Amino acid sequence: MSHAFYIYTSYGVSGAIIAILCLWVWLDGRARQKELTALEAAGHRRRSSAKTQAEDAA
Amino acid sequence: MSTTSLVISKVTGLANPTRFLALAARMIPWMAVITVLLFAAGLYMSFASTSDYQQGYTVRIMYVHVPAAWLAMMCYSVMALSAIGTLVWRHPLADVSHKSAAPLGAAFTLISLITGSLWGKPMWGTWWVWDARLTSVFILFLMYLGIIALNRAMDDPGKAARVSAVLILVGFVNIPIIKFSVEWWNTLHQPASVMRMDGPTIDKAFLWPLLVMAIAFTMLFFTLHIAAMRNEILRRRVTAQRRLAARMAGRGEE
Amino acid sequence: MGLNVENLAARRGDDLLFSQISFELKPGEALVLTGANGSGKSTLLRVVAGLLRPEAGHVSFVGAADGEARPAGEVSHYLGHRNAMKPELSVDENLSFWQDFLGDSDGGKGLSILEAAEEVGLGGITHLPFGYLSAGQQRRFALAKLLVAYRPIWILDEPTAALDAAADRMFARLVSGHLAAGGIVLAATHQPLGLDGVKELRMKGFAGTVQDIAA
Amino acid sequence: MMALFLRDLKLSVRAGGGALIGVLFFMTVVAVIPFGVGPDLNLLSRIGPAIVWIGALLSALLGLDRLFQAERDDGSLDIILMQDTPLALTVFVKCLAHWTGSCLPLVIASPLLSLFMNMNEVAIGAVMLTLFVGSPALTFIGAVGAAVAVALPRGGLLVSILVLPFAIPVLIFGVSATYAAVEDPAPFMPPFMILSALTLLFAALGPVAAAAALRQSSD
Repeated sequence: MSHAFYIYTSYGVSGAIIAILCLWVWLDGRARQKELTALEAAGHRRRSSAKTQAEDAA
Repeated sequence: MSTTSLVISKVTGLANPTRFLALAARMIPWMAVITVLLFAAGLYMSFASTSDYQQGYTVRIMYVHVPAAWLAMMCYSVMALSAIGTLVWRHPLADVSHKSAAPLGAAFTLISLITGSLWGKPMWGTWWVWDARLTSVFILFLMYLGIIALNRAMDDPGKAARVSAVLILVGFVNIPIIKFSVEWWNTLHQPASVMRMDGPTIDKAFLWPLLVMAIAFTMLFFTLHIAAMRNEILRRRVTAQRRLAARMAGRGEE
Repeated sequence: MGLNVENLAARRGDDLLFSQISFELKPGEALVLTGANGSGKSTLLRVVAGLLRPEAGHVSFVGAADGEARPAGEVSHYLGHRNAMKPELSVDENLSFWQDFLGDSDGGKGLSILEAAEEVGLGGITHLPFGYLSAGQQRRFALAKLLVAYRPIWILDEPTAALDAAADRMFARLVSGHLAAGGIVLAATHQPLGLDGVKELRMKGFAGTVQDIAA
Repeated sequence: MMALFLRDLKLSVRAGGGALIGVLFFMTVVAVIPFGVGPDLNLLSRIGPAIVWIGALLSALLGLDRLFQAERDDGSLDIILMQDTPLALTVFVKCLAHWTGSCLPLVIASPLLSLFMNMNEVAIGAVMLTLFVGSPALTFIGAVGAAVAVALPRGGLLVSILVLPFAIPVLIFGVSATYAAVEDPAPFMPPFMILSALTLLFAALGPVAAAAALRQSSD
């Protein structure tokens, strides 16, 4: 096999691994960010609904 | 009452990570841009460079292989420093740091192993030999995977961080072995030619692209590391919020 | 029509826990098993569910639709001491798995996961991993599992363990709702369930050794 | 049934799942061999296929004991046993999920380890192919062992002891098919077909036997 094959494969594999790594970090960050905003939204909703319950009781 | 004080102590504990998150949000775009520019320059230089009379064009594999191998070791050193931070100062950011560095280290080690194989095949006629340098790097790879598995196996992040910090520090003996294996044992792998006491022996034509690529890889590592740390902090916040939500749900009933 | 239990006997080791137990439950009826620890309540429930082979007698269920007798276990929900939920998965994932896996029996339809969670009073937290919840919350979601797939018979072993007073009332409401819809409930407990008009079977425990039944 | 498959797959990838541990164990087992026999490349390439196969066999057994034990511990097994869907079918789906979650990563990792064993390209392909075809048989055999040992408190080791003798034929034909692909006179197809037949046989037999054992074990 020609040397070009080894060179391009090694660059290709390295590029692929780095791309997967970047993609993973990026997607992971986005998913966590989304979970956190969803949780915060749910938290607000619950707090307000708890308040209305308290008002009903009073 | 007790829950309020718990919340307050949690908030003070997170104060540092909060500052870190703000800093990370500002730094990551800049670092990403610098990394991309460095990679563009490095790749251009490495493909424009002349070939080695002995190794032919395959010397170009060096421009990814050597920086990746260098990062594999540097990442472990960063993890070892963070492990000291975990055990001595119990700093929450140190836990996050070594946990999020492990997958990055594993990836860079994998790159250096694969490119090394692809370089070894045309040069030595075999994909792999069990000599001291290659074996010790492979053990480094297994250690990274072991640390990842250990972190995943434990529920409590604080405890997981302390246990894996001990493991990281024990495993640090491997780093000098990797570094000096080519000098201590007679191996197929060529000795270091850049990082030497008496100055680099490598030709200037190869040195410049290699240096630029090394800096590019290092920047890439730090960018990814900071982003991964931010993800880890967010993950812990999600967990904390979820536990809080579970507690609140029970109280809402009464 | 209904659940038919005839001359049931079961043993643990060589000891006969009970024998000659017969009862019949029509749609809308409930039977509560009471008795001391070790009197064979759980064993009787497991025999009815088809998880243990009886020493003698048999259990059958005749459905409204086809009028054919079939093993009661296939048309039952069984809630044992453990909740049958995975702590690693979220409540939502757990419930939707059981919904898909169990499917509905003839003659009814399960609630959606959201509705079931609202029924047990924990509507907002189905996205949480099951392992994060307190024991009482976990038990409530185990009860929600009974709602997501329809089964005419509920077999409940100490259903109110780990539940507080409010959850006890919620449980009583669920059971009476199930009975009103023509379901059958068979429950073992050592505390009052707060249900009106249910039959009670007092288990005494130790009914002799295996030789007695052979003789 | 799809729900069961997806749930088991999810559980094997989630935190604490066995997928990563199995691959790590595989790599470690194969990596210690050169330290034992010495770094002689010719010797390594000769014993390589056998080493990779044995490593895969041991790692495939690693997570098997939890196959039914985890279901039993949280009470899910009772509910699964009560359903009118054939239990053998449920076991079959669980086996498939376990294979996808734990054995498929081993098959994917095997070329990397074969390189470490200095095997040539044909041998690497043959090892990967035989592992792909043969490893389901290991899971199906293991399911029987896991079902028998489900009620035992420390069944983990016992499962391996029970299962290993039955896995020997799979090992024999897997390794011999790999060698046949590399060495010229021996034909590749006969041992490979026997290996495929073994997998099909155990795919039919294993779930039925495991279902019978599970029925007996409930108390």
